[in-house]
Amino acid sequence: MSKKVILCCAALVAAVAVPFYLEGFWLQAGLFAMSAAIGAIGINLLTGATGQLSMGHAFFLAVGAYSYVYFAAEPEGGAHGLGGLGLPAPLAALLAVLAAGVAGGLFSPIAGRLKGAYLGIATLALIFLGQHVLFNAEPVTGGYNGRAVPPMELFGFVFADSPELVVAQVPFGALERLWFLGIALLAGAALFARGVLRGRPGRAMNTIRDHEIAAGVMGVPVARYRAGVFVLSSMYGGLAGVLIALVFQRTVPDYFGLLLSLDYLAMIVIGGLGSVAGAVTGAVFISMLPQLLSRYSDALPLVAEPGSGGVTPAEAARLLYGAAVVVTVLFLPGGLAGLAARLRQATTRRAASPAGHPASLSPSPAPDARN
Amino acid sequence: MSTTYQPGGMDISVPRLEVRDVTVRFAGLTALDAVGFTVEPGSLHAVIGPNGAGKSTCFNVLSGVYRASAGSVRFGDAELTALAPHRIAALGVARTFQNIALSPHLSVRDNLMLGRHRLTRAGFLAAGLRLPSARREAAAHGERVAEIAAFVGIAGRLATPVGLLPYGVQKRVELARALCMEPRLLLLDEPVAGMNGGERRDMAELVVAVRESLGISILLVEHDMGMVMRLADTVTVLDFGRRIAGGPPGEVQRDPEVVRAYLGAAAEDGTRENAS
Amino acid sequence: MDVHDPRPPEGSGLIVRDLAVSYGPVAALRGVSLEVPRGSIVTVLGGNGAGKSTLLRAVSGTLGFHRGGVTAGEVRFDGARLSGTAASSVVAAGVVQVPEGRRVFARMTVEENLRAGALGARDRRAAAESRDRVLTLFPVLAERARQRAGLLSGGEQQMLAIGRALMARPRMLLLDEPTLGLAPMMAARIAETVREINGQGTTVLLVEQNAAMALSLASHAYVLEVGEVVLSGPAGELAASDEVRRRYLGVEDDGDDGNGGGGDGGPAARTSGGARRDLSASPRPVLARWSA
Amino acid sequence: MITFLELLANGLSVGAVYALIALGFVIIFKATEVVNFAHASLLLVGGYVVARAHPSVGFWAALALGVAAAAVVGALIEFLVIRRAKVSSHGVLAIVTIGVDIVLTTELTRRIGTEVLALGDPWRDRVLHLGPVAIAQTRVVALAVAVVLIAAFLLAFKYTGWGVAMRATAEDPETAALMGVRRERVSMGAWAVAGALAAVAALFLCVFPTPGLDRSTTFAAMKAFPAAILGGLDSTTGALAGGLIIGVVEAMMSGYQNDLAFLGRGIGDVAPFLVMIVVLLIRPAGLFGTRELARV
Amino acid sequence: SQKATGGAADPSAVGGDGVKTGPGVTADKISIGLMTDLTGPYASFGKSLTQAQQLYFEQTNAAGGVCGRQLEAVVRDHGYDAQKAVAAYTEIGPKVVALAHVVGSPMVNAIKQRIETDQMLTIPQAWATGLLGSKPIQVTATTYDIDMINGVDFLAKEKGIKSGDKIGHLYFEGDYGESALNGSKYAAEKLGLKIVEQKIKATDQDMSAQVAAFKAEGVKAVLVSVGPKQTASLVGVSLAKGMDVPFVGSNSAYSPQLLPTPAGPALLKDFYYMTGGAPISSDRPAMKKLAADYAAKYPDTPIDSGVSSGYAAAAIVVDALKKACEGKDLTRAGVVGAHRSQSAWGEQFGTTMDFTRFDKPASLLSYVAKPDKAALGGAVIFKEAAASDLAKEYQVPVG
Ligand SMILES: Nc1ncnc2c1ncn2[C@@H]1O[C@H](COP(=O)(O)OP(=O)(O)OP(=O)(O)O)[C@@H](O)[C@H]1O
Ligand SMILES: Nc1ncnc2c1ncn2[C@@H]1O[C@H](COP(=O)(O)OP(=O)(O)OP(=O)(O)O)[C@@H](O)[C@H]1O
Ligand SMILES: CC(C)C[C@H](N)C(=O)O
Ligand SMILES: [Mg+2]
Ligand SMILES: [Mg+2]
Repeated sequence: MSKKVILCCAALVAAVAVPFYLEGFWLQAGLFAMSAAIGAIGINLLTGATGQLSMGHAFFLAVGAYSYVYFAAEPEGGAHGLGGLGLPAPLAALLAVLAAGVAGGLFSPIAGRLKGAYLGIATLALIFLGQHVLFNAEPVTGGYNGRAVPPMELFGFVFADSPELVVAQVPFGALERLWFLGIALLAGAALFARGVLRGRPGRAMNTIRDHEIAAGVMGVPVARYRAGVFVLSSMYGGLAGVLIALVFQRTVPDYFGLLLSLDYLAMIVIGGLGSVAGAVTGAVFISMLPQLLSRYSDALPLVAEPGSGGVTPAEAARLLYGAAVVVTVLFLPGGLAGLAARLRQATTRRAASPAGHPASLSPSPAPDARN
Repeated sequence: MSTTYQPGGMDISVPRLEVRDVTVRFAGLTALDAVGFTVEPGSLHAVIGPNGAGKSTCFNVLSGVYRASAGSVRFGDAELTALAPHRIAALGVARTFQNIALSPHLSVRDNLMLGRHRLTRAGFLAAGLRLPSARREAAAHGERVAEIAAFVGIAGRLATPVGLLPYGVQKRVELARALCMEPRLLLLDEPVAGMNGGERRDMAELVVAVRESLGISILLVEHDMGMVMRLADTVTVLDFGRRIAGGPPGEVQRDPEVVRAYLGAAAEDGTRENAS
Repeated sequence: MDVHDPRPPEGSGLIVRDLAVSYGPVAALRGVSLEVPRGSIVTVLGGNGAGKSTLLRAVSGTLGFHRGGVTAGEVRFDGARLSGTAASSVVAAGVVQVPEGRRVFARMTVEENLRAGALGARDRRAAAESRDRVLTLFPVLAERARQRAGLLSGGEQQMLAIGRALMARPRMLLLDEPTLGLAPMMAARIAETVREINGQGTTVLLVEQNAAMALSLASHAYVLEVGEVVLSGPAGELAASDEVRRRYLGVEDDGDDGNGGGGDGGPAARTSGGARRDLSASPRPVLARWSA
Repeated sequence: MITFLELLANGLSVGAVYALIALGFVIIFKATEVVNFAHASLLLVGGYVVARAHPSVGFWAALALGVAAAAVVGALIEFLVIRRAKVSSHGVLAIVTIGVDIVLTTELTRRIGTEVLALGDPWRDRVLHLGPVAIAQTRVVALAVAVVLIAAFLLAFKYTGWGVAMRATAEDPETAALMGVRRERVSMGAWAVAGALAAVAALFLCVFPTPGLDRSTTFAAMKAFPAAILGGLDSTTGALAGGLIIGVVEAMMSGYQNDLAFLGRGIGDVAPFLVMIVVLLIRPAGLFGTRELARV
Repeated sequence: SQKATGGAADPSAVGGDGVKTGPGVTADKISIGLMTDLTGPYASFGKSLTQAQQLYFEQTNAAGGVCGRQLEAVVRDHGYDAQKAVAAYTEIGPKVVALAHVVGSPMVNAIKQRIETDQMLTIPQAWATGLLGSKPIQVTATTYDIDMINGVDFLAKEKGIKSGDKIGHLYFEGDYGESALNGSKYAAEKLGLKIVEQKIKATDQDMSAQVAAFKAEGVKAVLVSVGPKQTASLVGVSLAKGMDVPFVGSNSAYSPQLLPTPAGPALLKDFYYMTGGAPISSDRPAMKKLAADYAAKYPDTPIDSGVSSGYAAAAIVVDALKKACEGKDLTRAGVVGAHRSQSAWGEQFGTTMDFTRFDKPASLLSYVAKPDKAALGGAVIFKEAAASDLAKEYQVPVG
């Protein structure tokens, strides 16, 4: 217990210290990872815990990002003549998350009825339809070019480069300021999801995944729960969208495409299905990998400078990323989080009794799982 | 034989279950054909019949998994045929499954806590924010779950993932999960299938104990005639979806139609071991 | 108890020697030896978790599906070594298993399930014959030929599982709880069928919870407990032994060990059919009503 | 009217190509219950080999090589990845195929680099005139090939032991093994067949009216998803029907784009997904797919 | 630690040589960023651009560099993905003095705000009208709308298109297509033509349905503002289906790679494209030298429009740096200021450009180019650069 507290405190101190030491590139990479982690927690609730495959997560990020921009932008619009509602930024962010939830809710006739591959591919439609709307609803979305993101403002504190702010001789620009916002949002999102997963809704979700009919008979309103989880996961997507928009300072429709959705699936598989820690680990891995590779492309032996022929950093990142997904599933059934759990168990087991079952679950499919 | 079983100090209201003319059709097959019977409050009512007679189908109708094409099922004032499974569960109807339907990756405790779903309230928000109400609720129900686990004899396994348990223990978990719903009507579909003599005896004891302790109605499907004859107050016999006999066990057992369709000649001498 | 009976010619039938099996760190069988002479029926009894299914998996080469493996000993059939070969070679050698828990192909029709059973058999005409035989044995399968197997009732699925295995015309049949969930009449029918196909020359290894039936069919029986053979002998003798009668047949004396776990059940509670026995003889657990 | 006919013909002809791609998904799904997201990269493998080989060995030999290469890669995916993946859920396997797809596609696009590769087919840019309607010859061939292959697979799945073995293995590998099915061989066979099919589909995807194979070819394969789902993921007939429907819808929506301007420009591209959603709302398992029914 | 953040708080300093310097400039080195596409849809273009610019920097360095400093290129690949562009800008933005090219208008738009805050001279390799109106961003030569206006004018003057005719316009969704469409609509209105629009996505490959639609409307010519592959499909299908009309493309619609494909013959027949930058085959000494140097340095790589375009863009940046050096101010703002003081730049590469106004295209003159198998870069000038009257009257929408 106290060990846990110490660990948490250490993590907190480290997180706070980061902006004072690392340069913009790292802060930005970290913020991307935080946003990705929030989104991944969301889709892990849906796909990992409830067994509902979704390939449309990027759509909800888009809804979050664009809603925030629209709600927060000045009614008159800026240079591009794109208007908004001019709401206070925190309210706009909150409403944006709710909007993503509503979008998820609108999809619930499908989300509540379909499962497996069918749901997965049906959600693919969200991406394409969503992008169609983003491209065409120009007065709101700015069309192909997207639009600029109004900065977050909390109690008069603006999360942007100006007005200038220097803390302990370190200039605090948008990224430094957003870093703290990101940490807070991620921590909140993670704790919330953990509560959900370990509580009554989590059990219901797991049972829907494992045995839908049994869940219903035990009193779980299955369709409503499915839809509910879909909405919740959409809201996580929406929050991730708001954060990424703030970091980006611009939203463009292209970003919210299929590849982003696939990234999210890769994150939860690599991290470990169904757990919050898994989602976060996977998100950090997937979103940092390409950045690290391109940053250190000159130092890495196999990776060529862009433009010089050979494997470029972007290509290397994708190769590694694909391979990581495969390798995780082949050799780390529980993902990175599962690996960590096993390591932890191995150390505690050595301390305690040597007996007990192996940590890895999923023996063969139970004989009764068939019909 | 009495048709109602009156345990001492019955204080929860256990309504009568009335099944009237229930018909279920699947493409080209009538699985239940105008079946009707009544389960008196607090009694143990067995449904028997050959394989494919429609016993599980009947359970599926009672628990809302299948929708009847005709007929009515009344549980007290409620008409069950129009309700979704979770609504029926909310009325206090619990069941076990012929084929185990537990979450293999979840611990026994979590599987049992799922049984408390209908009795608890914590939603996404309460659970996510860990509101005090949710915590109190979880603690209170956790205690009851431990009680029930002890009753069923699986107290030592609460932390074990269900998938790692032997078959017989999983069957007990099924029963415990149903009990966790604090049912007023308990449906047991072949609770002792796949168990050997000793295990069957324990399970039968448990069923009796449940009835004595809680005074609820129990509907039992079983091919183990010994158990049915010993435990049941009333027996309904189905064959090809039709009710072919009903009444006290002794009577039913001698019914020539039942012997022909179900028990077979071998059963007539009354000593035969029944199939598992 | 070990009874010496005339051994069949060496190398014919199924021979299991000093078999040890473990699932990862969990040892499920230790030093199990048993013989099923050609043309005989041999049964294995044992409580839940004793290792009966594990034994059959070891014979048919499917331990790998459960992340288990043979750690010592060997399995031979008609002189040829089975342990270490693939499941498909075991089938090719003529050894076919009806797995525990039915395991029908739920999404395929009844008809297709039967055809799947014949995949191991090469002879087309023989396949048609076996099909006829199976359908006479279980007429309900003919009625439901085009129904998806997953929608059959539990007992119907069990019939399908047995019928499917018979399609391959095995030289040796491994049955894992074939009467699970079957109505008494149907269980009796299965018993007859086992006797009949045995009469036609198929060797049978039968795992059953219904010990009475198993012992009446088998010539020889083994009792497994926690992964080891604790008893073996001619079926008749075993059936007469107090131990077996008490534990697996469920007859006579009380003396409960009241253990809730699997494997070692208490005394059987069944007496002659129909008579209601006083069940309140032993102290029974009590569950208080819930109030909140 | 003529426009309508012309668009219809166009739609059917593109649809044939979608159907061929969708057939590949369906085969794998039927045989292994995995949604194979790596199908697009198999396509790229087949197309790439044909494109590289045809200048030296001629078209038909190149096609044979391409089909063989894609089959081998398919089989390798099975051998190296699918077989060894220790997961119980087909959903996770689907995600694994995404990983495989990324690796393969990245490597192939790197090799293709910035080129647009011609496949050297014998039909070139000839068109077939049916009255006022003109259809590219390649597409007529594609339609014929699709119909023949789909019929062949339909029969194979229904009537051969191979089909039964595949489906049995897909559903329950252990029990299938108990039936004597050589699981590895069957599942590898399915992947090889899917690879071969992908190469055939790649051929028709990259010849006239499209200019050739390049790094963006895989995107076109995306439309086979709604096609396969629309028809029913486990139905070969569905693949054909789905492909044709998607093709026609897309052609019509693009062709009448100006009259449909209120839906936003470029509706032709998203229309397949709209149609898919509508169909799924009415029939959750697609037009010809088997409904997932469960009992307890 | 040495903590550096975005440009806002960057210190400027005065070096030993009296030149004011800022980010990206040290005593002996000037870093210039290239944000290119090497893995996305415009990878071939991006590669040519990058190589041509590296060639230019090398040559400049060989000639003594700029302001006594050597030039160094910092290349980042964004793969035509706006997020990656933002990430890349965060990384290299603080370290460079200018961006010699950024491929794609969505990428430029994504980092536009920061470019403006940082006063980072940026040459987009994209010609959407929306990129105008920003001081540090310099779109080279014409924009897509100007090209299309000149294209319609060309059709009317030389291909017999007259009032009342319909002409098709196939365009990509996005800035590129829509800028072009703006131009064609404007010109069509002025000339009494009707535009039949067909919008597609970059992932579309088969233009049969679009051809059917054009055919049904009886278009007399087709404007093409899509990618090279779609152009090839369009032209090929049209011809095969007997729609024998002239095609006029935007500068991004053509690539010489398509000549060996089955669509090659159709492209050679009646296809033209409009471009503000001269093709590399044009008869100018600078181009001839570039062609020779490029072929010498990168012997195996094909030559396309990216080579000349990138080379010229590098020249713009380097000239701006040189001018800034004269003013002893190599800060970013200094570079932008120096750049914006030039009113007639680029004679040697083709048309001259006016950099003093940033709310207008730098030039209104478009070449009409035509595919040619034999020519270097696969295209020759069909008609010398000219600005139509329509283009001169046209009010560029700045946004
Ligand atoms: N969903 C369904 N679709 C089609 N047929 C079904 C379905 N469910 C049940 N059946 C059929 O209805 C009949 C009755 O099935 P049911 O499961 O009720 O039998 P049962 O009495 O429980 O038999 P058993 O003792 O073998 O479990 C069977 O013939 C079965 O095949
Ligand atoms: N996949 C597995 N992983 C780990 N342990 C296993 C696995 N399968 C079985 N076991 C263990 O091996 C032992 C023997 O199990 P087995 O299934 O062979 O018993 P059985 O005699 O067939 O029991 P039952 O009567 O319940 O079918 C048990 O302790 C069981 O828990
Ligand atoms: C050449 C291309 C990269 C330009 C592109 N069409 C754009 O405007 O974004
Ligand atoms: Mg049943
Ligand atoms: Mg067993």
